[in-house]
Amino acid sequence: MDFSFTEEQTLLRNTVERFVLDNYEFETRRQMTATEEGRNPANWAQLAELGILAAPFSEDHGGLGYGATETMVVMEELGKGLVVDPYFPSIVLGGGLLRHGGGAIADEVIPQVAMGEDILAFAYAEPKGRFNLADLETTAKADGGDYVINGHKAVVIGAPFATKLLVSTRTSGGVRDADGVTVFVVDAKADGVSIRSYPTVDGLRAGEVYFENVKVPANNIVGELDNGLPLIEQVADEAIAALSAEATGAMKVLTDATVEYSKTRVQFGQAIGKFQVLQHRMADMFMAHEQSTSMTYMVTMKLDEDAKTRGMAASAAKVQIGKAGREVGQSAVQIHGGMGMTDELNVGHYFKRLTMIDAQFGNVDYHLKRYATLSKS
Amino acid sequence: MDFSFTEEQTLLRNTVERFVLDNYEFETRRQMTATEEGRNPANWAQLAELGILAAPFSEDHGGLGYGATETMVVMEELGKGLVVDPYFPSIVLGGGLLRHGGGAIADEVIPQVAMGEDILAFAYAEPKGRFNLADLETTAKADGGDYVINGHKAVVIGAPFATKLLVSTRTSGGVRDADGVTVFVVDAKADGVSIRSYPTVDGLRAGEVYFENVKVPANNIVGELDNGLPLIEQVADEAIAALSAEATGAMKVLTDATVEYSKTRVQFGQAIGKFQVLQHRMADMFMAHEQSTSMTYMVTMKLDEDAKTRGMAASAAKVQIGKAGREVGQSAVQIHGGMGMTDELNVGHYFKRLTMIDAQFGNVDYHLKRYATLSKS
Amino acid sequence: MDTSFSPDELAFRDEVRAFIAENYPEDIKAKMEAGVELNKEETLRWHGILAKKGWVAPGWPEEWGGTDWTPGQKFLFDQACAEAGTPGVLPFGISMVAPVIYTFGSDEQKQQHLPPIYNGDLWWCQGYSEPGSGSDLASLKTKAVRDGDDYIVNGSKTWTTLAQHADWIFCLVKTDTNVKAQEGISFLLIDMKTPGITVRPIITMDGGHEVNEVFLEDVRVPVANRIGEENKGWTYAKFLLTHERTGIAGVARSKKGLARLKEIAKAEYIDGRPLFEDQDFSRKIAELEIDLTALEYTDLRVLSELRKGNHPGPESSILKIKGTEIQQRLTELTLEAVGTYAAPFYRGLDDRWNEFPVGPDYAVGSAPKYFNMRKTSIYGGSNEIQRNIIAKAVLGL
Amino acid sequence: MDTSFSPDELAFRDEVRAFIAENYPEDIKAKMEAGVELNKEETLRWHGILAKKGWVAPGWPEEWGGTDWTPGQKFLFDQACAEAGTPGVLPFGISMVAPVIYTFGSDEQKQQHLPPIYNGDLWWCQGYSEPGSGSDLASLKTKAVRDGDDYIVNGSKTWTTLAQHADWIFCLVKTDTNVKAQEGISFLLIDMKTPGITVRPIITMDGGHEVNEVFLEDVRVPVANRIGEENKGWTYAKFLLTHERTGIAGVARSKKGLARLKEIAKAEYIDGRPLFEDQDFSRKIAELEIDLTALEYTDLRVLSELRKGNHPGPESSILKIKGTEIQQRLTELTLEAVGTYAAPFYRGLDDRWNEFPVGPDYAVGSAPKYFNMRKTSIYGGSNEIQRNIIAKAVLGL
Repeated sequence: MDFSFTEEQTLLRNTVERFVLDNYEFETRRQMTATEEGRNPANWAQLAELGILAAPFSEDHGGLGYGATETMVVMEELGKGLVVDPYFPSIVLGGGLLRHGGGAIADEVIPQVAMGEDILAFAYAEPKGRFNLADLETTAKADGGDYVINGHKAVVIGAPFATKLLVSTRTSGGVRDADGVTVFVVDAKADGVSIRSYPTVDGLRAGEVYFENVKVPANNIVGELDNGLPLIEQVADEAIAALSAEATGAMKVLTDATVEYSKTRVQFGQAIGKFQVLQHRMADMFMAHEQSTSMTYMVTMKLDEDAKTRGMAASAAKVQIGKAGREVGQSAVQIHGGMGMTDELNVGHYFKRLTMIDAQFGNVDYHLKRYATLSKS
Repeated sequence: MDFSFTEEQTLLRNTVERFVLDNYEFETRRQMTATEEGRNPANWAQLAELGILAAPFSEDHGGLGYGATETMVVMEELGKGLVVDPYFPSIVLGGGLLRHGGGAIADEVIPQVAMGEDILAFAYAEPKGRFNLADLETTAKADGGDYVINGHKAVVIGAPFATKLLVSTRTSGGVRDADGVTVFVVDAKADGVSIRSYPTVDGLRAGEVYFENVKVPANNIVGELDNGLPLIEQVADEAIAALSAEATGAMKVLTDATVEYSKTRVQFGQAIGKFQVLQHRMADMFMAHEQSTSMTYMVTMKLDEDAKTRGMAASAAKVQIGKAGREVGQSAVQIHGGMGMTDELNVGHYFKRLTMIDAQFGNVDYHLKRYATLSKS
Repeated sequence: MDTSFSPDELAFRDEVRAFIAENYPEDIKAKMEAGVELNKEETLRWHGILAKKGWVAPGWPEEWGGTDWTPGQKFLFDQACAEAGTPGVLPFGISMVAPVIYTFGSDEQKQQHLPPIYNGDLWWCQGYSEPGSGSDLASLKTKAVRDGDDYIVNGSKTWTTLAQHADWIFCLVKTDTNVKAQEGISFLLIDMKTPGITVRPIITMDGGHEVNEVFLEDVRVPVANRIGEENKGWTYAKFLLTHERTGIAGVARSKKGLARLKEIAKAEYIDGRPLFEDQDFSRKIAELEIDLTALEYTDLRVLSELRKGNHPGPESSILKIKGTEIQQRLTELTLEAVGTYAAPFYRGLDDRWNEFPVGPDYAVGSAPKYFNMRKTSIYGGSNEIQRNIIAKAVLGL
Repeated sequence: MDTSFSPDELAFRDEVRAFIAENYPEDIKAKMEAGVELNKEETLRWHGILAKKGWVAPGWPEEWGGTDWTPGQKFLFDQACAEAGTPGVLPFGISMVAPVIYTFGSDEQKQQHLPPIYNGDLWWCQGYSEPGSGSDLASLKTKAVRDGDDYIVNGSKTWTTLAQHADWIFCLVKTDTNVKAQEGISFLLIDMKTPGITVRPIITMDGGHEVNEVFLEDVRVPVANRIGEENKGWTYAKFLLTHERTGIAGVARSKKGLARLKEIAKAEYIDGRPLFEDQDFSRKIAELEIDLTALEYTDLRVLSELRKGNHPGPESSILKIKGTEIQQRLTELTLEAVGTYAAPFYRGLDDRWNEFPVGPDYAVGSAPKYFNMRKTSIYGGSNEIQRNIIAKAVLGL
């Protein structure tokens, strides 16, 4: 039993930390997210160059063959910097689907992704589907050796940056059936694909993605025809582990910033950090962060177990970071007072990101229910 | 709009307050509840003499014709004294069923109850029924002009003191059907009735009541045959209003006691009431009590409205006092520290009573669900 | 005990409802329903409609336009406005500085200021907080030094709500720095066009421009613009802070918000069924509605005391604490109900809100609103300060 | 990162499990499962079984009977015991006074005390708290005045757990009243049979007799019974308080309690269906289980630090806070699950627990247990004190 990191992992952490220090000074980030593009493509090139984008892929695909722990390390550091580069959609989601789906399409696309040449986004959510990954009105109908995709995907994170889209579709069965789900790779510039882009409240870029009679070859299926749901669920659980790490990083920054602020802000003749009520609230923030770290380790180590164990671990972690993120975020704003409300200070930005993380891949309620159901299965 | 009390109501409050001061000094109560009998019958005689037992009954029945507000006043003061005399089972529950049920049986029994000659208990709960008032395995079968009752009623509060039992039975329909419920009055000494008595954790007396081929005349039906559920629900809602008042009284004592204690208990060179964390916790206790008072007024004023409005009001009040009672009770014990854990101090006794009130006539979860269901009906 | 209203009061409520139905502009209504902030013109238009009717300042003395309503009428008026979802009247003039002016001001000050405040001709803002003094208001540093018939004011104010539109600001300033914090403060009325005043916007995390910094550099203010006595400003400031505590619970508006939340929960789907029918979400709504009921009856109890002529005491801190907790929870649940489409963010929403490209109308602004409402437990005496008040002034700790 | 155990460790766990299966007395097991407190004989019987096997004091130095287990083995041992629901070994001798004796005591003290503590021949209790000193332990007032080779001790101790059975008490006493509170304290071992000692029971609100007051009136204690130096007692006391912080999380026992809660929820019915299937109750169980998982992994992280030879710091206050919150929540949910039959109360449960007249077995003691567990956030450094420690020692506030 050992929770320490290898030298290689520590090196990786230092690399990402350095990247964040160099490129994500708060004011730099604020200006970058305010541009039309919403990111600085040079950052992406740098991440590619540093090998960060290649980390989780096999060496056959030009990757470094790293595992879940390394993804955790990367995501935690990106979380500390509120990084907006599409590491999560392209490497964790898109990359994850291709890695686990395998086959010729993976061999073709992954090397491009690992080099940062292709950027992926995963179009899974739909306007009425909420968190149910099988609640799909987007269809793919067989047409000779091809498939024709029609549908509308909601709030696809990273879509404006994507060169290729992964899209979950219904190829058979009824809405919400577990069977009959298939994942395709679609070129973002393919005929019939249109994307309406917009910023999100937490400083990312997303888009509504519309598919109108988009023709793709059967070769573009990721994983198995009609059996895409288990693949999506696996990647969703990995995504939750990654988001947990990101959230943990963000909570760390918020907790530290709040403690520091409370030592310097004077009211009624003393530093506000001397007021016992605020001390206890910060002790609670500290504990929320520690417990989140523990749960992030836990889910990361269980990603390779059977679907039930993995799912329970992911749901447990998501519940923890949902609650802890809310508590840490709200407390940080409250203790910072008016300053915490401003766009000028980083506090509000971390709070917003933590708020939005709760809604990604299922919120607290969704995962409490999923956990309870899985634990009885 | 007016929340003040009439002179008569204030007089009534003073009378009950005096009764509590005279008979419920804490040590007196502790010795009384430790006796085999578990109460002092002289107290009951005094309550009768003061007219408290006659309060809610009509003048035709020898009562004073008071309403819900007066019951609230009485219960709040009884709550402040942790009174163990069977006012709640005999006057609020049993008396309530007879008042609303009416008819010859009410004319016969109520005058005795109002004088304190008869003591009632309401046997409604069953071992497997939890909070569902219609979940009945106790049956009453017609047999000529009589009914024969069989069944087992669980934890009947006040049963050991009762001369007459009111019992909810199934006369037709299946377990948990809304129709087919009938309430009977049964003499506590009738053939086939047996009671196993015991103290409860909050210092009351209760009993398991077994009915074995107990024969009662049809005249003993309270309210309508097969249509007893609406009557029971009305009385249960009134019982909730009464329990809310009792709980509010108990919370008042706990909050005041805690504030006083915190002013005298010195640790680290100052009164613990100077520690901001405890100050805020006591401020929260204060607010919990105030909000509970508001909800007690609210439900009391809505008892005469239609079943939906009344039911929502009762459920809302029960949720409030369940949560507030937990918060106030736990905080009082915590702030009193070790002393709060002892049997010698009154704090633990109020905490225990508040804890048990939450489980009477449905806990927080039950009433949240009931409220939500009613609000959509 | 009786919470019913008199027939006169109920007739009054009908009159208010009818007036609103007839006079509430459709365009403003549409923006309010979508949860979009109003611009200056819209805010003033509604103010003007109420002023013309004589209902814009019910609490004022009758000679200046007050209505002499009973507490019950005030309650019913607020309730009818909230039901209809009308905007609130901005408090800075009507319910903050005006009571100070008509209570402590000179006749000239009353003549000069009360009518334009009533009619909405002049926009006021509040100069209380400073960068160094938030919860500890009395530690303010802005100085006013006497120079003939003027004061020369230097310093800065912050969190000044809507100062960008303001014609006047009421300010706390230090006129004596050699005494205890509370004792050397004066209360000045300052024309925002006076040379030396600059306003710098503060953008909040929801992307809105609601608050500002106001810098005062050698600003000349006539001594005649001082309220009451020199160095007695803290008295007037405290009066203002405790004035009009009714309404701070915001019950009527939260009820409206709750109704809106239910509509959203009916329109959103979870596993093919309306979210409104989901047991977990139902439970949260029920919990919030019950908390709101408790607050409503506590508010009514305070109102009932007012009717008897008693002033609400420090107990009313409960209204601020519970009121803001409920408002925050409401926006939090609304954000949760909206789901996926809470994420899109459209800058410059003010002007183009109804051209917003994606998602249902009700989703617009749900996240910014949640972020913005975090302020309510910070401003107006933070909720920590309110709990201190209860502990000290009510419980005697 | 790796939370798996070595094959050796797993083999060890199997050995422990097999031993318990063979040696855990049925009568004790039945009482534990019904949640009934053990009497003295039963407590000592289980102690004796472990002592005979050599497993009663794993953390001690090997020369006195310690096992030199790895932190992983300790963890697995605790886990196996909790799985089987065995009683805990009383801490007062084994894990409180013994480490002080073997670390700071004289050779004579070690020889005299460690073997009987190991074998359970002598029962110890702790004389720390006093009526006036709870969270503020150092403010104690019990005095010891030197008289030749003895001290004369006067004062009183309170909350003394199971003093009614005790043969010895370890006490903090003031030996110098002219210095700062912490500096004049000494640490004495006192034979409970010494004249002048009386024990008065304190009945707690759950009806149990677990704690006592201990009065010391002119009690003569040989100076040879003092641990270490005079006036240095606070050092030993603090050592004791921070010693053996692992295990305070109580993860293994809470897991057992959670499993029991689930069994109860399966046996109880709500509207004709098992409570276990009720969505609201499921949610609460899930929430608690997830909190417990977080605590478990935090505990493992601390253990992993220990394995690397690092001492757990003030961060481990988190284990006390979260551990007790979970234990309390567990008893609260158990009480809720039991429902109707939580109410009956049967005095003298110790002797006649299995003749209890009404309700299911698991209902017995559910309410008293809930009441009793409120103590856990008060004792051992209240949870307020623990948060102070985090704020000060970890966050530097």
